[in-house]
Amino acid sequence: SDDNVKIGFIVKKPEQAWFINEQRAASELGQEQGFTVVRLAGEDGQQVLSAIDNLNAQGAQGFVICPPDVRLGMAIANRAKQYGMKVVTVDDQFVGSDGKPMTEVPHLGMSGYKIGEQVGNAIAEEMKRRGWDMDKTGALRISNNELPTARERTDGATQALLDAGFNKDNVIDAPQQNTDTTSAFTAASPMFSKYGKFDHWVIYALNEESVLGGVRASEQYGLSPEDVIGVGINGSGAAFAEFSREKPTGFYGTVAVSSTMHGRQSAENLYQWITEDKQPPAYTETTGTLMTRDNWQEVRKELQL
Amino acid sequence: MGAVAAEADPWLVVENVTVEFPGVRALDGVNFSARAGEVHALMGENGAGKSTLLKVLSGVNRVTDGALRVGGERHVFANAREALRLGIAIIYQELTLSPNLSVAENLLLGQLPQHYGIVDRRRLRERALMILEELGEGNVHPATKVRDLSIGQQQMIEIGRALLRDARIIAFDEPTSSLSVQETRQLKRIVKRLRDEGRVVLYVTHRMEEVFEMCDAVTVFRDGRHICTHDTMAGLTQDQLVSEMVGRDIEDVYGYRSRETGDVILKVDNLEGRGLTAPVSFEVRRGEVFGFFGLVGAGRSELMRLVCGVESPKGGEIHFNGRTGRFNSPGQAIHAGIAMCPEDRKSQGIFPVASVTDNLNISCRRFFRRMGLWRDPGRELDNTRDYIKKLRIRTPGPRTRISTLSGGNQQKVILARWLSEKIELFVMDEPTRGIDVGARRDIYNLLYDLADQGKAVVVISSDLTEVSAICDRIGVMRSGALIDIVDRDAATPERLLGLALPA
Amino acid sequence: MSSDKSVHADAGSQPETVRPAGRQGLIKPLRTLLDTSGLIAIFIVLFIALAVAIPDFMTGRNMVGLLLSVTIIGTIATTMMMVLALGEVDLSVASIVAFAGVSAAVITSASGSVLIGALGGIAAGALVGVFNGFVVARFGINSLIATLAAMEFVRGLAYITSGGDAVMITVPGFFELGSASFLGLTLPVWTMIICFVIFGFVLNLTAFGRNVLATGGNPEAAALAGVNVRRLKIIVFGLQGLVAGIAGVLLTSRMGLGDPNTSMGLELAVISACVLGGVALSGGVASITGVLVGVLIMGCVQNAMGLLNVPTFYQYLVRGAILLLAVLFDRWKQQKRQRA
Amino acid sequence: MSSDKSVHADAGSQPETVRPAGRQGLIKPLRTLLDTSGLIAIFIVLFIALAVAIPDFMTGRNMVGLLLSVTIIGTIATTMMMVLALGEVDLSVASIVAFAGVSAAVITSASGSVLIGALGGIAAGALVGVFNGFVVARFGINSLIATLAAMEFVRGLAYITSGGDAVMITVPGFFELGSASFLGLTLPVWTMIICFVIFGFVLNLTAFGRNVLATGGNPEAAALAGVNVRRLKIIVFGLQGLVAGIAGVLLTSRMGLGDPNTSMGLELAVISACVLGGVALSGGVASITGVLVGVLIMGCVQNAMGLLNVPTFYQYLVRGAILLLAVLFDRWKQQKRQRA
Ligand SMILES: Nc1ncnc2c1ncn2[C@@H]1O[C@H](COP(=O)(O)OP(=O)(O)OP(=O)(O)O)[C@@H](O)[C@H]1O
Ligand SMILES: Nc1ncnc2c1ncn2[C@@H]1O[C@H](COP(=O)(O)OP(=O)(O)OP(=O)(O)O)[C@@H](O)[C@H]1O
Ligand SMILES: O[C@@H]1[C@@H](O)[C@@H](O)CO[C@H]1O
Ligand SMILES: [Mg+2]
Ligand SMILES: [Mg+2]
Repeated sequence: SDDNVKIGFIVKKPEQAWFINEQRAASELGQEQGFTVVRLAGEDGQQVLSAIDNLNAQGAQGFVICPPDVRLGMAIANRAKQYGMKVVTVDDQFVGSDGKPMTEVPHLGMSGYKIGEQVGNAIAEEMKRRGWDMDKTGALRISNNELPTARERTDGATQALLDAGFNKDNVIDAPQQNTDTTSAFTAASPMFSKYGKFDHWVIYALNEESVLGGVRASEQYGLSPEDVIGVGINGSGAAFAEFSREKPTGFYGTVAVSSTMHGRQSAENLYQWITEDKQPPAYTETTGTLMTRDNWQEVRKELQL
Repeated sequence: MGAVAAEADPWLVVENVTVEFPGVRALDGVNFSARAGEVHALMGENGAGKSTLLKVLSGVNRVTDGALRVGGERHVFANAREALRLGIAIIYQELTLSPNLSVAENLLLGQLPQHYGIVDRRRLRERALMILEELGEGNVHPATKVRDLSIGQQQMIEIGRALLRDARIIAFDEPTSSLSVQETRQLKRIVKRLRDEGRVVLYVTHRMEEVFEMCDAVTVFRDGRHICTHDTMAGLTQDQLVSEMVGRDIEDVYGYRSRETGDVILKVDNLEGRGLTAPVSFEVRRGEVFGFFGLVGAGRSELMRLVCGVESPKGGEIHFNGRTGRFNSPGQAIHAGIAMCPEDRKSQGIFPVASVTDNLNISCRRFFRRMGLWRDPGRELDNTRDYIKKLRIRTPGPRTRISTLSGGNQQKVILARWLSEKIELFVMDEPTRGIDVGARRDIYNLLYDLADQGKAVVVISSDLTEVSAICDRIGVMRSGALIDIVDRDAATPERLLGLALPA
Repeated sequence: MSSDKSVHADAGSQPETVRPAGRQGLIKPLRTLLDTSGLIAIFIVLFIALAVAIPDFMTGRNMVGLLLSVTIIGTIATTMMMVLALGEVDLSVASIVAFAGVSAAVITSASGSVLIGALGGIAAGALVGVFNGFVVARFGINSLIATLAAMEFVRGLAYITSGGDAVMITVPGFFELGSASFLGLTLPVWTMIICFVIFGFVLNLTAFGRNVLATGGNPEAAALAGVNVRRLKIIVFGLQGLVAGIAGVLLTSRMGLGDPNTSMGLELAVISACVLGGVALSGGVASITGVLVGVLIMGCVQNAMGLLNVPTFYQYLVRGAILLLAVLFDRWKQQKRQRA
Repeated sequence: MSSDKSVHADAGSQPETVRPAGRQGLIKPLRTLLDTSGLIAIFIVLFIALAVAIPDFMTGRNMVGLLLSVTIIGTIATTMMMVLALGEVDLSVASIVAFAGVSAAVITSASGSVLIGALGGIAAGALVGVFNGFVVARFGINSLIATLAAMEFVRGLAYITSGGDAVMITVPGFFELGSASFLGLTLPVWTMIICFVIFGFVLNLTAFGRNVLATGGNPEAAALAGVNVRRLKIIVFGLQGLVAGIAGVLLTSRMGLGDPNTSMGLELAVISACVLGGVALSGGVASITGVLVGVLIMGCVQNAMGLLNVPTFYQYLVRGAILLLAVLFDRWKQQKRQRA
């Protein structure tokens, strides 16, 4: 292998466990295969371009990126072309000016919408298992409309629920101001008192932290764990924390995706493209695995989280 | 003079003290001592180092060299707390109160009566009431917020705070410059009592009468150096003291010059507004120096603030220099040719973090523009240097930050700000507050020059001698109303005071 | 600015007599109420309007939820009030909340003891606070910049302590901290109430509190009067850190995990609540009633928007407008009072 | 506090000699340089250290990249300096950047004209600025709270205008705004340079600038000295909005889309750069050289951390520590100079 290969790994939220994992996995791969991975943050367009400039200054040959906004695709791709760098995207795929995915940039990831659907299906199945009356069940959608990926996920979940026969009027929006537990808690709290008519609740959101906030609010309202099904997305510490509690809570499960795999695979794709001039597949789709209290340790091991 | 003979051994000894600031040696090897049971006046021009000496006593200023002895023991104070503990209380030249706290809390700040940390409200109130009574401010409620008091009252609170320290050494830094006549009287009583109790009283002032009336000894400073000490006032004359202070002879500080007056430049008709209790009418002519006398709070400042567009009148008319109508802002008034030099230097006058030259040229720099567009720092500096010379402003340079100047020198800079304006009517509110004799002479001369040029000057002053000596006519105000306008010839101090005092 | 100076002294008949305005004879709490009445009036009107317009608003459960949702802001606002009264500001509170929470989670899991964990978290917060106070007091660094630096640094510490991921808590007893309840209110709510009582008391009735206000109003004056300004600042910042630490530990316990990403932007919410409550950023003016009302107004508005299903984007508009209108109204009342 | 008072005049001997201290004869920029030399020294040392330690640092392309990375902060810092000099603060700049950018994108797409779009975006920014100024100047509302409200409100407007999603620009000419280059530097960089020149000039060489400083130093005195304080504030806030609007439009052009989520937290970065550069938050003190150096220090540190591959979490520590150390060092130099 080539000693001089240096690639960047730019992520939109460098403090999130998900991205930390991705970057770590990429770096580990780099160590194994003998190339350098520069981990950078790109929390908005400005920062992304600076990060690319910075990579260029270091003489990197390409980068993996999870963009802060998928529509930055054109600008990022242009900048990369200008510097002669190769780009692959991970998690979030670039969207072109026509509003369609930019297929010329290889992508590896999960579709937010599909992962959302997985959440919705998991909830629907569990509801059926518990034998709930859907008309007496509320769906708490903790939404974050400022973030397009968040919206895709919650939309996917909502659609899956509706497809399973859920009543559209029973879907309750609780917009959160942030993506953390506290803001979800604040958003969810009033909803339980407002819709006291429901016997059961299902809760979903863009990530585990937010679902947890909703679950905590349900507990605060006095709902017992049997009456709540919360399903998150990601497979991070927040979910593990919840699963390792003594007693089950309303947090039923989470759709875990292997951030480690995403990190490794996308970096490897790029590395091979640079060294062997082998263009990676235009689109690699990954899916999630439902992780519950019963199987979380095995799934965690399997996905190397 | 003293009821109790002063002790033989000085209680306070200042040995060879030097204090240096960047660019200035404020005190230069000063030796000085004061005994218990005497009132010791400290005199000297603005910037001579009087306040600096007091701040050395209170631990605010560190000495570069030298030592202090208090009651025979050597001390170097690191901070105000230590000095207070050793029985030294200072009433500073600039007010040091916390505006949103009550009178009582300000009086006892730093020593609030308390049980296990909880303020003892009753004792706080009692002690405050007691000291207010003693200060002659019995009608000030202890719960009033300090910001609601007049400057004079605030100054009295400041004095009360020092008295409450029960200090062995108590120093006053120009306490009377913002006090009313009654308050000054009360202060004199307090000073006398302190002396009789055997304390060391240091008293900084620019007012000659006070020195001769109240003090037992006087020390004169010049340029940071000790010039001389008179252990007794016997045989000392005012002229001698003045020449020791300024290093030259000044015969008549006021040096009044008479002149012809011209047309009416300002005519105020039945003006009404905040601070006035009755409509006010008066005229000022070109070439005239018109004075307003009254006790503090009589409404003089408020009246002229209404005239000069600082506040809006509720009724009445103003005719100025051919135009009729009120001014909506000070800016408008200045452009029309009236400028007002405010009374409270610290809050209304200086820009503390700015340089002397920026402070001086803030208003007049529009005359120094290059091509009418951008400013001309060179000409601004020239203007500054000009006034530094004319008014003998003591500063390391025109670019020195104004807050490091002595109080009197700051006042001179503010005066120069207005003297360099192109104006027709010049309103000065307590212009010579805190200014030394020599400089006062210069300022009066500048005022006369303005009048000679056909401009008009309005002086608001609480200094009875000053108004009666420099003004052509004097309006006397009382409780928000203009009581009478007295011609120079009829304006004896007794008459003015009689009009100003509540009937 | 000039409007700041003017006062509610009676339009003078006799200028010499500064007599206490009528109100000053009243007992203290009532006076404070009247002083801040502009805001209290807003709050009462708002509250009644919400209670009438939104059927679910006045339910007991919603009230409990509302109280719970303002616990963090409310608790920290009490000490922020002290910091602001001192003429300083503390931007690092949100980071302290995160750091204290993460530390508590890590220590609890490592030691197996809830007590040690909770104390450890609180101590971490207090330490940061004392450090802030030290930097501000000893070196005279502007507190905005000092605590901005601390905000970055401490957030970094929270990430490093947690490894970036939420920390799980293995000792079940830890969760009880946040859910232990007494008279129907949980510990976090009680903590907030106790903080309001304590710091209301400290501010108004102790020499310490009065010295804080005096220092904020005129630091030079306070120092000259013998107040130990330096110690005062260190204590106040220390208290701020301590209280933020407590809030962080309770949050972690309530949420069941130590999240290093939590509470971003909290500092601005806390400062707005205080300023809304009439605390002057320039120091020297503060009222605990005001802060309480400020916190409650913000909490009610947020809660009501949830109940009313206000679309997210419009929530921004509403929050901004309410903040502005509340301050405008307060200002207007003050000016009216001055003229009266 | 007390340390704030002292000045940078040279040590002299005889108080009566009013001679211009040595430095005061020097030309203005050099003097300013010496005045802020504490910070400049830090910057130079830092720069040299980075150049020596990091091979890629001094390359031309990295320098261009570095410049480009500070354009937004740098551009906005020039007007923030004016706002701070006035004794006020503006927290709404980040929201203005987003709103102006989104507006420009929407208007350009709707009208098909790059000019109309760009002007529309800039006008949107200026409007918000003038509104801020009006609220602060006319109603005497504390600027921190007024612009905090604006920050929420305007961010909401950005979301509403864009529908929450980033707005793509359909007119290709728009991209040229951000990439047009002259002498190897692009328009955003030139804009920043021009802003520094203009506002340096305004601050030092116009009566307007001096009035801003005076008003920041003592608003009441400034009003009495004939300064139209109200107009001044409206103009300064308006300029701040205008410049933030320009920055927003250029950003949108560089990115190719108007993103309502952009630049969160920018306001604090801008304010820190200014304060690092010696601008006093209490008003009345500002220096354009200082601000420039403040911006560059922050940019260099960030750039170097990228080149050095510093892990994210440690970047927080480094940023916090650098900020604190720089201010501490500056303070220390000032005190040393005072004693000298
Ligand atoms: N903090 C300071 N920094 C620099 N220079 C100072 C400082 N304080 C005082 N000075 C200088 O020391 C000198 C003495 O000042 P001081 O205030 O003691 O004068 P003063 O005799 O009290 O005058 P005045 O009658 O005007 O009050 C002045 O030249 C002044 O500029
Ligand atoms: N901001 C204010 N609010 C209410 N009343 C005020 C205010 N300022 C002044 N007053 C009142 O207006 C009256 C006149 O005060 P003013 O300051 O004009 O008196 P003066 O004769 O100029 O005395 P001084 O020598 O103190 O300047 C006083 O009764 C004073 O209490
Ligand atoms: O923000 C999400 C992140 O939380 C992770 O789930 C990966 O996808 C990103 O879009
Ligand atoms: Mg003095
Ligand atoms: Mg007056």
